[in-house]
This record gives sequence, structure tokens and C-alpha cells, in this order.
Amino acid sequence: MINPEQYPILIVIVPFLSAFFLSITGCFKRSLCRPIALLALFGAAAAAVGSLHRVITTGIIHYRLGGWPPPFGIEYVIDHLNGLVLVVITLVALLAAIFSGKSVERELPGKEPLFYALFLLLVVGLLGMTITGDAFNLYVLLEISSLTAYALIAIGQDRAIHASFNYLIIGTIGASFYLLGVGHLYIMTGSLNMADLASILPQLYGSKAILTAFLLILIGVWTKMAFFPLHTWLPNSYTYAPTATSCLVAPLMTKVAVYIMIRMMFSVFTPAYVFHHLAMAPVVIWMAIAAIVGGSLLALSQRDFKKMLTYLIVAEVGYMVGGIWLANRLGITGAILHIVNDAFMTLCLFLAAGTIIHRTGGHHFDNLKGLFHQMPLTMTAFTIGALSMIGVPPTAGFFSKWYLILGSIQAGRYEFVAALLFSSLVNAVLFFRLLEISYFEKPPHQENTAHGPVSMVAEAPLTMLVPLLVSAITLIVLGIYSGELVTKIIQFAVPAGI
Amino acid sequence: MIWQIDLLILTLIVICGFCTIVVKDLLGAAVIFGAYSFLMCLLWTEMGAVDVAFTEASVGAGVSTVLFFAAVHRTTRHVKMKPSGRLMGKTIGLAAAGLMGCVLLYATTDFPSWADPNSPASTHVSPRYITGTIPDTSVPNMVTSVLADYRGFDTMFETAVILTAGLAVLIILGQTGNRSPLPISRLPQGPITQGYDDTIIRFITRIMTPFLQLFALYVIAHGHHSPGGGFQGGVILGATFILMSISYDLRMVTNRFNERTNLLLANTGLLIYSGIGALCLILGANFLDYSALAKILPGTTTITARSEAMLGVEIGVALAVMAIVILIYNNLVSNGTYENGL
Amino acid sequence: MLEFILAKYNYWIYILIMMIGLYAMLAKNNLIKKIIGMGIFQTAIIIFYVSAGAKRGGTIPIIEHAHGAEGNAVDVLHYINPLPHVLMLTAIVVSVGTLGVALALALRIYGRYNSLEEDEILDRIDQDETATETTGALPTTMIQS
Amino acid sequence: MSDYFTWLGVVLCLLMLMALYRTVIGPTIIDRIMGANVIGTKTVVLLIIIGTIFGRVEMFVDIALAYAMLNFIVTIAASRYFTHHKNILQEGYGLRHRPGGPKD
Repeated sequence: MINPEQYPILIVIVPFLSAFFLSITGCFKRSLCRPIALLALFGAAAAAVGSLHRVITTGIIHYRLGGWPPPFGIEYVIDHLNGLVLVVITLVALLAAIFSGKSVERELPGKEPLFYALFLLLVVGLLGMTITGDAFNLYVLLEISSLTAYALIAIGQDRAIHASFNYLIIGTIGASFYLLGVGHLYIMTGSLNMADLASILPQLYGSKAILTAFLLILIGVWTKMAFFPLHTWLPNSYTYAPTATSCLVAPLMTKVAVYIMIRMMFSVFTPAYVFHHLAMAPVVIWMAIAAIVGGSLLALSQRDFKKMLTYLIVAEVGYMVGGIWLANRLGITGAILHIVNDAFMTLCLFLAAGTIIHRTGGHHFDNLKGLFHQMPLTMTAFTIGALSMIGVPPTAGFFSKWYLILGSIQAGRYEFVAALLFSSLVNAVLFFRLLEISYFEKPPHQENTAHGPVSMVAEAPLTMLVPLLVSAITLIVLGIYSGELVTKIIQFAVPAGI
Repeated sequence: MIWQIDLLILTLIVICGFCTIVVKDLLGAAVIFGAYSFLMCLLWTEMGAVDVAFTEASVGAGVSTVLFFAAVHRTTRHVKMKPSGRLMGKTIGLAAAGLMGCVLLYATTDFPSWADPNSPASTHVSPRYITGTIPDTSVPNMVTSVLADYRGFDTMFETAVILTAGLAVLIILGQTGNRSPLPISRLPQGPITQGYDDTIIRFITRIMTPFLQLFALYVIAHGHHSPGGGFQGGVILGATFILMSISYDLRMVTNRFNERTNLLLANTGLLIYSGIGALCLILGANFLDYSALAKILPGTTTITARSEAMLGVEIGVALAVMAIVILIYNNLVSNGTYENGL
Repeated sequence: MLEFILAKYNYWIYILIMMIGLYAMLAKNNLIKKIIGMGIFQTAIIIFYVSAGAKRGGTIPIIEHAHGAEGNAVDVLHYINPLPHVLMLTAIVVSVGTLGVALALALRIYGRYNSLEEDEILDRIDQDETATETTGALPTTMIQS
Repeated sequence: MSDYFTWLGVVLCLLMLMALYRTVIGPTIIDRIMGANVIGTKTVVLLIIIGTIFGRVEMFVDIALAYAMLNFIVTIAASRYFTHHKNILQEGYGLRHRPGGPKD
């Protein structure tokens, strides 16, 4: 039996080793790939839940890789914040992997071994970025997750290759800025370990190089999370990616980037430096407002529901960034809660979209016509996701939005409240339009045969339906237990001194 | 560091970099970019970063330039000129570059002077590596010991990056053309198709290749005592196969290293690396804590076990890197079909 | 004067090279040029790190035979800081990986749109989209090589 | 002695400037390949000279060897391109775009 001490490394190592094992097996027997991937993700999820449990009961976990003490070796640190994010990542990845079976078979025939190996490596990248306590280690894993994402997006249809190329160029700029920021920290302090940096930095807060380092890291991470003026790569790449890819990438990539921003702002730098010394919070909040309003408006102009969802991601990133920069407890709690909720919301919506695409073959609004009668369960799940996105209680989306609004009122940022309400309104318009099309309009895929009109669209296969329904139920469960989540975990994740 | 050479080479590098993006011929740009990498290699050497220089010499100057040639061979050499076009893009580019330049320049005023022995970077963490490498790991080359031991975890993922790149190239280019579903295990065995009889080149290649491969093995094994190691050795091994494929035919290499073999080798390499780490886990220590291996390696102490494990790790890295370099080159040069090479 | 230039020259040059790279990545029309710009951009960061690790009077970071062995202490000032070198080995390997993927993408784009120029590709994408929207037919420029 | 090698290095760098001029200006691709090759060769020498200045040549020989070999591969690959594409002497691939440019 494995010692619970070793859980942190298992979260990363199990999918990592399995990726190579899977790749080797794939050379001989292709059908074994999916079971291996599922098993690996299940193992990682179990280890992540175990670690979170240990964090809640015994406190922060430190794990020394290679047995070297922290500033010299690499260290894994799990606290309440990233313990939670790790659980979210592994669960979302597991659901997405269960879902992806049929769509990979259809969209990428013959490429299952490569696809699942890259899928696992992408998850490893995301997990490793979340768990690590070393600024440079984060960069390496950032590159792993980015490279896999470029490849997994490029194999989609239509303009996916070009979108992926753009993503590669902009993503490389972002990652390089991050690396350069870490370099600035290194040249001024001589350390790469986050905790060590945090202990040295306070003496250097007046330094121009440290300010530049902070800006560079911030811009790098913003590029990766598609924060408003830097979002241009996101919509096309997520829209034209294969279904299985977008179900994994859309819920997780931006959220992990938001997590990295929180980690950098509060664990490497301090809230005092970020909020009081720099006084750039108003600017960032206005940018977040621009993201929310811009994302919503752009979503409104789409006639393609997958693309519409991608613009909503841009708006949601604005929620989280704005919430963090409100610089009070309620706002940050709301933002962290929204990382969890939004991951599942996006997952639910993208899984539903994936199911619809699988059955109808397109992602235009016209494809939705009459689907409520043909795929009732799928559309119910889609409705729950939509309600959560709008922020209707008791779904999860309501509670994080509630915290965000309370936080912005407390901070006196009424313009942010207005942006949040505006975005909810736009979401309501968007989703009710979709639901209207799918409920009232006549399906186009009917053929009049001798036996009367026969629908060509049926309910999704079970492997797709189960993860979809699970994610929809999760949204309600998260909504009901959001109080618990906040008091048990998130309130410890908010940094002291706010 | 040697400041006179430093100043000159940096100036040359700027000229090269500028001309690379100005020149109107993609092949020419690739050649100048190759020269740029040559100069980079000199710059690292002059600043004492011998391992970086070695990697740049093999990866930057060698393989990546050849990859550019392969890509230009498969696409076009010609850059279209539009005198009035893309004003918007140019403005954005200039503005972004200018803004970034100003911010970075602003930061440099606070930097410690170049090559200052008392700078924080040289006094905080690194002394431990310099003084500790022999007592902790018995490896004289401290870059190797930091790479494979103190920060061995980074290196594992770095190798994974290379593997990821290989898989990515396969999955991206695997779609083009009419080739059988992956992985290709057997290609049509046939005579060498290209009709160019480069007797001198082929003769030289035939003589050189065994020596080069021997040299690569030396680089892998001797990385503890001199610059070099798994990456550099692996790239040189891969480059010898690229050399064969250029001077003979692509078929000559793919007959020996088909896609399946390459994938197997690369994954085995990474399994060796992470397997050594996992072995430490099974033996009761933390992941990658090589000292635990002293229990099963005969005749080692906890210190020399680290040195031995590093060698194992380097071999894994070399296998993976070699296979992936061959894989990427083969796919790029034939546009994913393995039909004709450069 | 020379002192001042020497103290900062490496950092100025890395900024200049980085600006060239960034400009090429954002403003160049040709995809291969963009990729070359990416290579230049990444090497600039490597210059920065390696410059941070340089040490006056230091030799290369491999212990000489007389040092370390037989209980001789190792003089920290005698050797260059090895940590940036290790980090940059990683960065070089990452950059060659990115390069491979980028070139593969460029090949696929060329295979499909028969051009490496960004604006022509965008034009062709637009043509494809209008073609599919108006007639529902398959894109005309779908050239699979 | 170390000074002597340093200035030797400087002179080689300056000589490299001439090769670089050919590489950059062209006008044909063969000029560029030759120029890059000369830079490569000079680099091999400079590597050894830098090794001498550091006083530890034995550590630099490996790099120089690997370097010389990879330089060879690059040159061969560049030349090999022209067994497939016969447009060595075509005008219009210089620094400036010339009217009546290349037809690939």
C-alpha cells in the first residue's frame, strides 16, 4: 500500500507514466488505449481527493522531489487553494475522457493512441502547473500543456490549423514573457522557489526590476488565460478544435491560468505589494469590465453556438480576474469559487455542445432546431448549464456571482456590479434564444417516409450522456453545498492580510 | 567571460537577427538563422556556459536549421512582397516591440552589473550547487548534477516536452496524404529511388557515421566529467541518421527506424527516466531520490548511487531525444508521408 | 564609460534582439518568418539568463581535478553559477520542440491553402466560409496534398 | 599569453564580419551558404581559442567536434535542396525586392 505521504507525486506521476505506457501499448493494440487513460485519470483523481482531504485535516503538504530541501530542489506544495483546483482538474479531465470515446472514434479514426497520450500529457501539464512550488518548473509544464493543446486543436476541422498556428505564436509570446518575468525575479533574488522568493522579495519592493517582473508575469499569464485585449487566439481555436479536445481544454486551460495568477499575486508577491504598493487595481478592474462586456457582446453576435460559448469564456475570465483585483475577502472568495463553478459550467455546456455536434453534425444555431424533443436529456443538461451560466439559484453560478457582487459593493466598485448584471442579462438573452430555437422550432432533419416523418437525431449514446448528466448534477450539488465549500476550504485559500 | 569577444559577438548577433527577418528568401533566412545560432554558441562558450553551448551547437545550429531546410523544401522559398499591405499589423508589431523594449530597459537600471560575482544570482542558491556537487553526488560537472539530480524533475518534463513535440508532429502531419493509419510498422522495401549519385558525399558519410555515433555515445557517457550528456548525445545520434538520410535517401533511414520503432524508443527512454524515479518511490524514498537506489545497486554508497542513477537517466534522455529528432525530421521532410526526403 | 557599457551591454542587446523577435512574430506576413522570429525571441531570453549567470574570474562549472577531491574545499568564486545554464538547457529543448510543432503546422497550412502568407490564407479561409454558407457546398480550396 | 589569445579571438571575430557581410548581402544563395560555412569554421577555431583562454581546452574539444560535424550536415542539407529546386542563380532573393522577382 502506498504511503499517504506520497499522494502529491502520484497525482502527476500516474497519468505521466501512463501516457508513455499507453503510447507503447497503442503501437500493438489500439483498443487498450482508452481504458488505460481512464484508469490513469481515475488514479490521479483519487490521489487528488486524498491530498485535499489530508490538507483539510492536517494542513499544508510539502513534498520534496529528489529529497532536496526547497530552495535547492523542486518542491510540491498543496494548500487549500491548489488542492481544490487539483480535484477540479482531475474530475473534469476524467469526465471529458469518458465522454471523448465516441467522438474520437468518429473524428480522429486511427489516432486514438496519439490522441490519448497527448490528452494525458495535457492533463499532466495542468496538474503539474497547479501543484508545483517552483517558478521555473511551472514554465516547463506550461509548455507541455501548451504544446499538447496546439496539437490537439490543430487536428480539428475547417480553420483549426490556422487557429492553432495563431495560438502557438501568441501562446509562445505569453510563455516567454512568463519565463522572462521569472528571470527578472531570479536575477534580483537568486532563487526560483516560490516560498523562498516570497521571503526575499519584501526587501526589494521598491525595485524597478521587480515591478517589471510582476508586469511580465502578469501579461504572460493573461495571454494564456485570454484576458480581454489578449483573447484573440481563443475563440477560433476552441471552436474548430475536435469535440474531445474542446471539452478538455475549454473548461481547464483558462481556469488554471487564473489559478497561476492568484498563486503569483499572493504566494510570490504579497497582497500588500499588489494592491497597495502598485495601485493598478482600478485599471485591471476596468479591463475586466471590458472583458465581460466585450465577451458578452461578441457572443451576442454569433450564429454558431460553439463559438458563442467560447466568447462567454472570455467574459467569464473577466469575472475571475475582476473578482481577484477587488482586493477584498468576498471578491477573492467569489473568484475562487467561480474557478470551480465555471470549470463545471463550461464542461457541462461544452459536453452538451459536443453531444449535439455528434448527433447533428454541425454547430450552427440551425442545428439546434427541435432538439428538445429528440434529445430531451441532453437538452435538460444543457438548460441546467445555461441557467448556471446566467446565475439562477440554486445552480452553482448564482453563488459565485453573488459573492462577486457583494465583494464589488464592499469595494465600492459599482461599475463592476453593473458589468456583472449586464453580462447576466446578455447570457439570459443568449441562452433563452437557444432554448427557444431548440424547443419551438421544427427540426430540419426529418424525412417523410412511408411511415410518416422520421427523425434522424436520437438521444446521445450512454458514454456521452452519463458524463454530461453528471456534470449537470454537479452544478446543482455545487450550488447547494457552496456554503460548505466556502467555509471548509475556500476561506483558508484566501490569503491572510486582505 | 571575455568582454572583448562578448561585445563583438553580441553586435554580430544583432546584425544576423535583423537580417534574418528582413531578407526576402526563406532559404537564405534559414541559412542566416543558422549563422545566428553559430554565433549564439560562441556567445555561450565565451560566458562559460559550455553545456548550453553544446546544446546550442547540436540543437540550434544543427537540427533546427535542418528542420527549416526541410520545411522550406516542402513549401516555398519565396516571400511575397506587398508594399502597402498589413500596415495595421506592422503598427501593432512596432508598438508592442517598442513598449516592451522601454519596460525592459527601465528594469535594467536596477540589475546588478554583468558578471558581478556578488550579484544575488551568484550568492543565494548557486553556491550550494558548486560546493555540494562532489560531496552530494560525486559528479564533477555541476550542470549535470543540477540537471539530473537537484532539479531532475524539471529535466524529466523537459524530455517529455520533446516527446510531446514528436507526438504532436505525428498527429498534425499524420492527416495529410494517403498513408495507412498510424503507426506505420512496415514501409515498402525498395531500392533507393533518388538518382543523384553523390559519390563523394556518400563515401564520406559512410566513413564518418560510425565514428560520429561512437562520439555521441561518448558524449552521453562522459557527461559527468565534461560538457555533454543525454540531450547533446541524443541529438548527435539523431543527426547522424539525418546525415544518412540526406546523403543517401530517406528510405534508408525509415527502413531501419520506422515510425513504430521510433515511438517505442522514445517512450522507452522516458519510461527509463520516470521508471528510475518511480523505483526510488517503491524503495521508500521520495520520487527521484536516487540515494535510495544504493539498496539495490551493488557496490554503491548513497552518494555514488546518485551518480550511477544519473547515467541511467541520461541514457533514457538520449534514447528519447534521438528517436524524436529522427521522427520529427522524417515527418517534416516528407510532409508526413515518408515518401521522398531532401 | 567602458565600465558602464560593460555592466549593461548584454542586457541592452538582449532587449534589442527580443524586440526584433517580437516584431517579426507580430508583424511579419510570412509564417516561416514568424517562426524564425519566435526562435530569435526565445534565444533573447536565453541570452538574458546566461548573462545573469556569468561571473567575473570564474571558470566553467566543472570541478577541476585538484578541487573537491581528497577533502580540498571548492572555492565558490572560482566557478560560474551553473543554475541558469541548467534552466537554459531546458529552454533550448523547449524551443526546438515548439519549432518542430510550428513547422509541422506551417506545412499543413501550406498543404491546405497553398500559401505561406497570412493575408492570402485569411482570404482563402473567408472564401471557404462564404462558399459553405451560401451554397452549402464543400470548400473549393480544400487541397489535401 | 592569455591576452594574446584574447586579441586573436577579437581579430577572428572581425574577420567573421566579412563572412557575415557575404552571408547577409548574398546575392545568390550559394554565397550565403558559403558565408555561413566560413562563419561555422571560424567558430570551431574560436571555440578552441576560448578554451585556451579559460585554460581548460580539454573541455571545449568535444563541443568543437560536435560543432564541426553538425556544420557539415547543415551545409549538405542546404546544398541538397538544389538537387530538387534548380533556381540557384535566380535574381530577386536579395535583401531588397527587385522587379521581375523570382518564380518558384
